[in-house]
Amino acid sequence: MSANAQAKGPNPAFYALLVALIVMSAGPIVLMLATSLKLNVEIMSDTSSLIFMPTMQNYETALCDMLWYEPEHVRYCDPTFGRALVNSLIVATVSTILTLVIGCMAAYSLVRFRFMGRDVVSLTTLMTRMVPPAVLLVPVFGIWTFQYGIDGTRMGIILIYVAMNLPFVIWILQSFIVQVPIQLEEAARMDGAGPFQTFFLVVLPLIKPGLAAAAIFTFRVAWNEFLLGNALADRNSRTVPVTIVNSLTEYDIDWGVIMATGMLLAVPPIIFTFVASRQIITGMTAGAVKG
Amino acid sequence: MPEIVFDKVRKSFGAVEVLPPLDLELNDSEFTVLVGPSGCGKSTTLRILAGLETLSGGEIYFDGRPIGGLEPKERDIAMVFQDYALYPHMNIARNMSFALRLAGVSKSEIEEKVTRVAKLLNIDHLLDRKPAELSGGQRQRVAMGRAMVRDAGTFLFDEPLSNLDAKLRAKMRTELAEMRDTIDKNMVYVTHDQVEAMTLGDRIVVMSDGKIQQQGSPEELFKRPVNRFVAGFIGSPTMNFLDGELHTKDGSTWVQGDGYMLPVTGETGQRVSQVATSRNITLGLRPSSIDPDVTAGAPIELHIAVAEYLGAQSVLVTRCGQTEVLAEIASAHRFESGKVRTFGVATDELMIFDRDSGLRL
Amino acid sequence: MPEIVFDKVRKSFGAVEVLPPLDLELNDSEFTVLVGPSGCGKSTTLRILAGLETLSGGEIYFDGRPIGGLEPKERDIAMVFQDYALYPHMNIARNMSFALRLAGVSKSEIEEKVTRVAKLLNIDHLLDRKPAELSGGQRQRVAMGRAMVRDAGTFLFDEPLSNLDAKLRAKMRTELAEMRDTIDKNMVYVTHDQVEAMTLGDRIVVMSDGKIQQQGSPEELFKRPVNRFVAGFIGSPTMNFLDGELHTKDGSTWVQGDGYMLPVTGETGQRVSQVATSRNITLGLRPSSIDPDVTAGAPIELHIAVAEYLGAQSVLVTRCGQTEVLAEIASAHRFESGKVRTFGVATDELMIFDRDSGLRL
Amino acid sequence: MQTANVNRLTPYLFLAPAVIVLAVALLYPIGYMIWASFLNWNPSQRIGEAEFVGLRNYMFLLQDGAFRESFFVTIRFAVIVVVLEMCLGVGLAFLLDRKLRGMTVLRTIFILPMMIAPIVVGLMWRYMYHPSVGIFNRTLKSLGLDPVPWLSNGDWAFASIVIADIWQWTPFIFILSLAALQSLPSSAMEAARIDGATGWRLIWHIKLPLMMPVLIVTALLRMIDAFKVLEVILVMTNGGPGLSTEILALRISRTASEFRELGTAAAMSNLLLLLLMLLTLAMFAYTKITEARAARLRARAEKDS
Amino acid sequence: DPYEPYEGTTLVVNFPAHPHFDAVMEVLPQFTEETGIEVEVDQLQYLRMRERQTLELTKDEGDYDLIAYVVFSKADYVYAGQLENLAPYFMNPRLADPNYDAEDLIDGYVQNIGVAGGERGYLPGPTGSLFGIPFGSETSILGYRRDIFEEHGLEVPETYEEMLELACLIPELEPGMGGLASRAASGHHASHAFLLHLAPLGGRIFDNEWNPIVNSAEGVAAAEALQTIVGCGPEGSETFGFAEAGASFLQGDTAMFLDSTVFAGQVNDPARSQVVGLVDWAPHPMGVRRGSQTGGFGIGIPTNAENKDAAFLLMQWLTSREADIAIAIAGGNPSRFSTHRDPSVLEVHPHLEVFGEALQYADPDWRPIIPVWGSINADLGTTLSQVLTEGLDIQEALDGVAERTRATMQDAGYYTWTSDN
Ligand SMILES: Nc1ncnc2c1ncn2[C@@H]1O[C@H](COP(=O)(O)OP(=O)(O)OP(=O)(O)O)[C@@H](O)[C@H]1O
Ligand SMILES: Nc1ncnc2c1ncn2[C@@H]1O[C@H](COP(=O)(O)OP(=O)(O)OP(=O)(O)O)[C@@H](O)[C@H]1O
Ligand SMILES: [Mg+2]
Ligand SMILES: [Mg+2]
Repeated sequence: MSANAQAKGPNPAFYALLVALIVMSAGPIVLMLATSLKLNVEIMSDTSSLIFMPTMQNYETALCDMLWYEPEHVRYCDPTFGRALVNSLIVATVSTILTLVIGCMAAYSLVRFRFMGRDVVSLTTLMTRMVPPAVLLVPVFGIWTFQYGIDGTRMGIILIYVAMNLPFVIWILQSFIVQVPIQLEEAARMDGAGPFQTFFLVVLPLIKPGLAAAAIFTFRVAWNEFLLGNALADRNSRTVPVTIVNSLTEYDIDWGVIMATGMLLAVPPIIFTFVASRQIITGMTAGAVKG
Repeated sequence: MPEIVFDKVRKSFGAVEVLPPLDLELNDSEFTVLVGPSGCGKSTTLRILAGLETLSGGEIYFDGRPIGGLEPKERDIAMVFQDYALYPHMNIARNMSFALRLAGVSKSEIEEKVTRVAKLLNIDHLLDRKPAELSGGQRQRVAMGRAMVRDAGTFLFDEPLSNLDAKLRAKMRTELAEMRDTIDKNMVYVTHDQVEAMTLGDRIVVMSDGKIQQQGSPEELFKRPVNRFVAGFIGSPTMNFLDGELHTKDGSTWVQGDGYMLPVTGETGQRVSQVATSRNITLGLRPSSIDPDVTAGAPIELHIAVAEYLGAQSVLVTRCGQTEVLAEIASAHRFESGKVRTFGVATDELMIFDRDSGLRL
Repeated sequence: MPEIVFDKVRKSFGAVEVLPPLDLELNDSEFTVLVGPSGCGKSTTLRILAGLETLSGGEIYFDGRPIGGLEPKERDIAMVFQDYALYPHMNIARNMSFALRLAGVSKSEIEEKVTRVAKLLNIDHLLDRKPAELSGGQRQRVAMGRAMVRDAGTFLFDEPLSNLDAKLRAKMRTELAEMRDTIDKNMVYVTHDQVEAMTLGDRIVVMSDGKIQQQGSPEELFKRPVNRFVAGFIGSPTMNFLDGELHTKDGSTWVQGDGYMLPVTGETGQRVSQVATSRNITLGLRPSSIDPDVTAGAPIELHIAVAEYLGAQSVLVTRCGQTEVLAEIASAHRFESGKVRTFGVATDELMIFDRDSGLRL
Repeated sequence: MQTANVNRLTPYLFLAPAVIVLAVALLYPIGYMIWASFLNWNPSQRIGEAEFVGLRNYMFLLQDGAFRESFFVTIRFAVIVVVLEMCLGVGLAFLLDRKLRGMTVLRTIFILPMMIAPIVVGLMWRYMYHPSVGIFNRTLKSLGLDPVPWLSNGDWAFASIVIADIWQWTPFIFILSLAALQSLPSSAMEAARIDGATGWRLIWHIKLPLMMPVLIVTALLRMIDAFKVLEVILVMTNGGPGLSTEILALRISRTASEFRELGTAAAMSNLLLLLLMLLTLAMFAYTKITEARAARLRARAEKDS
Repeated sequence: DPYEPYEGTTLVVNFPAHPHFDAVMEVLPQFTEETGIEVEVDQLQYLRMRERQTLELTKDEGDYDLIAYVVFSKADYVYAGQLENLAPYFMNPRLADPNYDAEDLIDGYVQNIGVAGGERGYLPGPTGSLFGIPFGSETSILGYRRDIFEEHGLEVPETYEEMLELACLIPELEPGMGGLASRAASGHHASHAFLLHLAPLGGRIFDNEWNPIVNSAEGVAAAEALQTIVGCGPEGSETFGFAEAGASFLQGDTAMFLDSTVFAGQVNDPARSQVVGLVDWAPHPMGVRRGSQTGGFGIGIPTNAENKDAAFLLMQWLTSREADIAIAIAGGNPSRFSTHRDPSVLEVHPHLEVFGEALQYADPDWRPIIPVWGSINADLGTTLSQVLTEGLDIQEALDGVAERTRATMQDAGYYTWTSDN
């Protein structure tokens, strides 16, 4: 919209700072990448340096299930990686979508309507965020298994992920919805839109930045969550993080393979972030109202 | 097309009382213009009518049916918001057609209506733009267009032309007048523009501080304001008010004040002569009642300060005693500022107000 | 108080060219009024001047110094935004005092200034409220107040009074006029209000489609518009345009058209008589040049359609042949619609425009 | 601000899906958990089989030195990381709130740390903190400096987990602040520029106050999450050396899975819950009170005038 | 054919991610080939596996037919009645292989991992019975750098005194090199390292009446040994877990290594080790007695399993002499004495001979296997970490552990039968 900083442009200090920050932020990840391209013997040696012969061995190990050839250095190949990947994609995507839809509706209700029990709902929602998953694990497993009978299904995992992420989404979106000029909703209502139409056609598109940010975190949690996933998934519905953590042994930490898998595991959420963060744009409500 | 009745409608925002109990009737297919000083509660009244604000008390009836609890949607109302409230994420075409799309109107009909209204508003070349890419006046026209495409029973306009140029405004005024005459809708129109109020309104309602001061036809308000407030509010330039004493003697009435003495004739003169002799009043003198031609009425001496050129007319800012007096005269007459000159006053157009209550006598 | 020069300033938003190269000079301590149809680029011009929009080409000079790269802050400018742009999180007092606080003005001085300006704008009782709790007009006044408390070198006003009632507007106008006369600042003022433009402007700049049509004093523009556009734009009700043929013969000039034949006298008559005889032109006839008194000028027969009551004046909507003609007359005269009647035209006020180029002859 | 004249059921309709999901999937288990804190329950038992022990678990905790220690470690950790991350994250958002080419890529780079699975992050940092082959000590040594006992000294270990947490979670603040920043009304920003606010003052007087609703919630959520970080610390230090990095979540998790004392773990997490609730309520009450006071002042001013 | 009735059955087994079980994966196809019984393996990180099993076993109908369990799970599962008593299976003529040589199974392992219900509840005895068979078990062993030892003419230590002396001598001989790589990270690593020394030095955690005696002179000696080892160990060993300690040895940064045999497999893997061919093995040195650790995994049949009989057949097959050999060749930990002597095995893994010797002295009671051990272990581990990093006095530290342990035991009801209460 408006011209920032005019022709001057940011100064060199800005770029210096930016580079420093990038190094700090991405440094460990670059290191991870480098590590993933080394063999263990090199990784743990005192002398290893930045210059080394990269090897794809670790990636082959991590992906052996999905390769068309059988890498010879791999002794035993976990045949479930491909399946886990599909599970992860489904679980993360579905739960993200559900969380966002359900969450922003609830947030909208809490922001725009005054009704009995509003504060209670709002606080209770936040409270559920405060419980560490470690203690929920056993009750959740018990309830899912003995009462709902949805243990071991993707549904079951999705349900708990949606629930886990809801408080976050509800709370964070509330603060974005507050900022949508209420006049727009009034205009929509005058135009004959019901509450749901007002919400989906007018409010939702305007909180895109908030939605995108919330989506990034929701997806991240659903993608990386391990504890509950491990408890609730059976062999067929297991997700990638569960698979990966389960292939870590204490006996010999195979740094290279772990880093390789870590890198691979990070790819989908990074793509998701990349796509979603494009939605974080300025001026969503520009030109809407005057005042 | 319902008859709308406000029955003791009250509205307060927290401690701020905006509408003390308000009674108002809007007749079937009437074009009502709401005027009043900024902040007097015009928008609030519209918004209450639309169902966007809850009532703090009282009730509104549509054809006798209370609608206090109805959603805006159920009231069949179209509204132009004072602050536009355009959907920033939709382009202009979609902004205008939103209500129609919700109502399930067919594509072709939507297209047809939007194009027609957009043409009318001179925004047909902007249909693909987003509101942020429009000028202020263009946005206002979109807001207007959004209401005009609709086929509602009641139309509410909240200063819909304030940001348009005179020419376009005249065009829109004509359009609205036509709409008023051809289709059979209730319209409530808020404006600060005297010309709009006078030309469009079947009835003008003058509000002040949430209270209705007077309602009636434009002529009624101009010629027979009930009190000083209305008299001062209707008419531009505004009426001059001069303190003075009213004297009646032998059936003739005159007002004497600081630097002037004017007979009061015409209908007012007759009426006032009935009232007690010798009384402190405020004299109302319209700028248009003052004529450079002394022979056109009773003489008054005015000290000319400035002449404001308005085109065909000029406004003379003058002083009569210590009071500022405006006079509207044809620009053809030239006056030197600083001079004192005698003007003629149309004495049958004078108005007399009670000094304390402000009521017109 | 700098002299501001626009040198071939261009501005486009993507493919939309808003300002084709624009040359404009704003003299030291001059009050410039920018008028033009909605969407013609007035706000853009102000925003470019303020430094809120980048230039697509050309340069702006303050006292000869190019300022294209300067931040708004460094330009020493105060501005009233068309859409107010109030700070939603600050109360009114803080909204108004923000610039002063940034400038490190002492508390007591801020207090003093804010209170004074707020009083002036009738918003002194609202100082503790947030913008969301104000009416439209009150918000506009806050926007106005925010600029008025400041002590900038250049003041930009973008339709600052559009949402105020006539009375308040008159008051503000007076205030602005006083500001103009007493303090020594550049002021650029955008308005759609003819009265404001005429009374406030030292110079009026008429824009259309990003191009300057004419600039000059109010009287100049009203009396000697360069073309049909300016003539039609300045003056309210707008000038009537009638197609006709210009004839000169024996030093006398007349225009003949569908249903009328009028002599052209005065300065225009003389000038036009020099130009070739018999020519297709457009006749410009101000509504105020038409008088019910036939003896006041040349006779013209008009078919009366409607009379619009405006208070002291009425606007007669009439037809002359097929063309609509507006006439502004005192309301005292009553006319029956549907009748044909002869009016008098002040023939020395007629204007003649070239039919094709629109230029005034 | 809120909407007038809506069907009374509407708010509940909007809320229903969330409430149902939360009730079914979280509140119910939480109910169990609260009940469990009064039981002597090991995870090999179904809940019905566990023995009711009244307040014994709570009594035990109140006397338990390790729990107390870990309680304070947690509070220290949470406060430090939230404060630092807020500063860094918001600062970064301001830094990147401009139109540059490749901004999306840049943003994604800054979000990267969050996207790596926590376990892997933990391992990575453990590797980087490695006394001899870790990058930090290696760099220090090559600069001729003394190596730092990153994880083998209580204070350093605490600092180490703080650093790792900041690295991983600053993006959370960053992305939310950025989203908030980009949602701000641009017109107010323009007005501020005209009023002479640039740089810091624009941020301080206009942007930050306008972002405040988002920032408060972000800080609150981050605070809650900081009380729950687990995996990274588990992998990096497992709470050591000694109890220096044994934050509550870790202790709870270990109590539940390693010690198999679900009752005690539940009691612990209830105490944590109580603490967080109090914090939240205090914050709530504070905003409500300030709002009410502002309204009262305004009302009084109105009456006076 | 005993397998016939189960042909086509698919068994679901739950194994840890562990080198031994990686080796098993290579041998397993052979079972399917021989018997027609399909096996689906669910491999999990061992702590996760334990968590998962804990939950899984409470179900009415479990997913798993056969599970490998960590030794300390024995206490929980058996107590909760979640593991099948193996007696009925060994009594069943259709299932039990008469040639199954139970005598050959390593005694210490069986006692430690398989049997419960006897002495102290978790050890064999007249009242005990078998709930699982050791599979993927391990003991402790001393690895040392032959080259370094030869270069400086050092003797392989046989006693603790020698070992401790050497541990501190080596850094002097080889600057920059640690003496003995030990784990010491806060928590169960430190605790494990301590226990490793406690048994040989004559100590125990509890006396026969469950009184904590960890703070006895032997306990102090063990802690001092640990302190010495860590002090003379490679840089930063206070934070080493098993993997880092091992890595330090494999990188050639340390001259000795004393820990689980499971580690031996990596020493000669060039992808992991820089000391290929330079390492020799010796039994866990003796203190006042010999007492190497016992631990690792056993396999058992959950009571909620679906195909218990077939599971038993698989279990029997896996621990049979032939399979044990095959697994050992593939890199697993043998469960049988005979395998340690088998020429075909020794050809590939010569070090197994020493391991076999060491196993004679495996101590099944080097640490208690009782349900409350988890919290005691953690307390012990953190306290020892404080000793190592914060200079806490050893006696004081262990007294504290003993005191807290007593309270825990009291709570858990272990003193119900002792007189004074
Ligand atoms: N971001 C944009 N993208 C494209 N066109 C734009 C954009 N902003 C403004 N315009 C166009 O530029 C033209 C000039 O706009 P500007 O706001 O200067 O008009 P204006 O003269 O102030 O009109 P008004 O009287 O209606 O306020 C308009 O036609 C508008 O549609
Ligand atoms: N949320 C609010 N809280 C407190 N007072 C309010 C609120 N909204 C409006 N008001 C006050 O109510 C009064 C009426 O407002 P309203 O918008 O109806 O005025 P209006 O007649 O439309 O004025 P304008 O011509 O300026 O638009 C104003 O004085 C305003 O300050
Ligand atoms: Mg209003
Ligand atoms: Mg504009």
